[in-house]
Amino acid sequence: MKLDFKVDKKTLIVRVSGELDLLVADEFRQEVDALMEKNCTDNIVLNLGGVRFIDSSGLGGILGRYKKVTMRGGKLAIVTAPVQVKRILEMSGILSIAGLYESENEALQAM
Amino acid sequence: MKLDFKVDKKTLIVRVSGELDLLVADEFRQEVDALMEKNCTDNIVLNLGGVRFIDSSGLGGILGRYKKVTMRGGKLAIVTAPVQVKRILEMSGILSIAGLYESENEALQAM
Amino acid sequence: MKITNQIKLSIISLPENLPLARVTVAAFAAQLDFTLDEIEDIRVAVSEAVSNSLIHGYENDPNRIVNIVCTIYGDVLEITVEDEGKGIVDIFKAMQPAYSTDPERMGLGFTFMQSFMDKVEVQSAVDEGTKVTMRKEPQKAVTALAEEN
Amino acid sequence: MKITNQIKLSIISLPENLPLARVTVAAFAAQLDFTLDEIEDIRVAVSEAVSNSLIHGYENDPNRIVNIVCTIYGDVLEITVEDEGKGIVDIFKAMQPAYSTDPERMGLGFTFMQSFMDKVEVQSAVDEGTKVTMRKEPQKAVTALAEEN
Ligand SMILES: Nc1ncnc2c1ncn2[C@@H]1O[C@H](COP(=O)(O)OP(=O)(O)O)[C@@H](O)[C@H]1O
Ligand SMILES: Nc1ncnc2c1ncn2[C@@H]1O[C@H](COP(=O)(O)OP(=O)(O)O)[C@@H](O)[C@H]1O
Repeated sequence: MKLDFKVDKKTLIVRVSGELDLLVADEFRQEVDALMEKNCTDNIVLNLGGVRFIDSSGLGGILGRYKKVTMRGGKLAIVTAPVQVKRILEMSGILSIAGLYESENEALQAM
Repeated sequence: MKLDFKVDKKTLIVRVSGELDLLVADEFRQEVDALMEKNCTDNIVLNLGGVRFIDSSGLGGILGRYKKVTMRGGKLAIVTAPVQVKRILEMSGILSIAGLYESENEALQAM
Repeated sequence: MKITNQIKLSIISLPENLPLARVTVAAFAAQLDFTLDEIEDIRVAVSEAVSNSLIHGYENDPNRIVNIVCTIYGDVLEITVEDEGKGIVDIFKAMQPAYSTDPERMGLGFTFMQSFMDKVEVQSAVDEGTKVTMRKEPQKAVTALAEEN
Repeated sequence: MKITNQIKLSIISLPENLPLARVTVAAFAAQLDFTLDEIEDIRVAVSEAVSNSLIHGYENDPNRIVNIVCTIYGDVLEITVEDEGKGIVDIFKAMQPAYSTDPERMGLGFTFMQSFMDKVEVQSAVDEGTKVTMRKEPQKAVTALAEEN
């Protein structure tokens, strides 16, 4: 797994690539939380375009960030997940609470 | 492994892709021999551009074709092998007997 | 039905071996006529079962062993994932969607295994271990058979 | 040195399992700091050792088992490939370049294993089987150590 990020006002844009599973779930959690902290952001736009694999442990990391952000009054949006990843996101119900957008710009406008 | 072929006068051009190992060595042998037979060709231009893996069993298949063709007075040339494949070809000594060319056209001119 | 092929992969209970377990099972599954989507399904199911052995069965102890056996019978792929860990008290409850004994987890592991495979069976005994058996047949094979009849 | 990680892959002696053996060992090797070229070397060495067990050890009998154990000790990857096949009469001779008991083969299997790995050891007993042990360390690790001293 690899994370790239960008800050747009109060929103942290995180671009995830690689595999999101048990092996990297903690790292994902810690890195995203640290980036939120450091950049004083309220919202997350999570770009999953580069994710080649996700399972329930990876999903758990995303849902955990969703909970944390919304508890503090922020928002989390998901951008461009590959078909397989999208299928898993749908089954978990996360897409009915966090929005799925086609591009980072679209997601930013919804923040 | 997948074989594509083209006939240019007395030369059979074979484009190999995939992995050339024990699993496919027999198939390689049989398919190439059948193509030579069917198209009444004397020479082989073997394009290894799409080969992702080769070991001594795969090499054996190539050397076998070399022997067969040269025994009948024909020629065998090898075209555009990826670095890893080239290294193995070099170690086997086959490049000092069969030529290595940059393109199918170059190889055809040497036939 | 006759076994056509079989492999067994034993890994030390380190999360580092999880990607490798997926890769090995996927390479084995590719011997049947699965679509790429079906291979993806299998990768998720294996990932869930092995993760469960690491986290729940062995409670993250990295010195244990998880055994993964893959078998082809006819057109069917069978995968078993087995640990000698702490076992499951109530298998029925454990398999309910969103049920987890770990508040940090989503309880979707078994749900995903069941959604992505044709059949999932769990055998478990407390303090002895857990064995998950999953089966899947390429959809193409099933369709072809139906058309023949 | 302490074992950091270990996996064992047992395959039925079918050539269909050869690509899978390479894929599994390569995925395990990727846990060390090998370059892509070094991983390629390892794939060739494993392919040669497993092919030998299938062709020579088991003489293409598809109902036997080849065991592949991969271990990481510190920075070193060790791979053993073991069969319970017919064994090698003269190991020294067998390891000579271009020596083969099969006129159709090139006799380069052991030569490639030796060229692509740091160390190759062969134990074999006639009618009992053959065990090939290969070791390789990422070149980066070796260079870094040299620079420290
Ligand atoms: N191999 C196992 N060993 C012991 N307990 C297990 C094992 N697999 C599953 N369980 C139990 O079943 C529960 C549900 O599993 P699962 O549906 O995969 O969800 P999750 O892993 O998110 O908890 C787990 O919380 C755990 O209590
Ligand atoms: N696992 C094995 N069991 C029995 N004999 C073996 C085994 N591996 C190698 N040999 C013997 O050693 C010889 C040399 O092996 P190798 O260098 O790999 O060349 P090749 O496979 O082309 O014959 C083989 O021809 C065979 O007689």
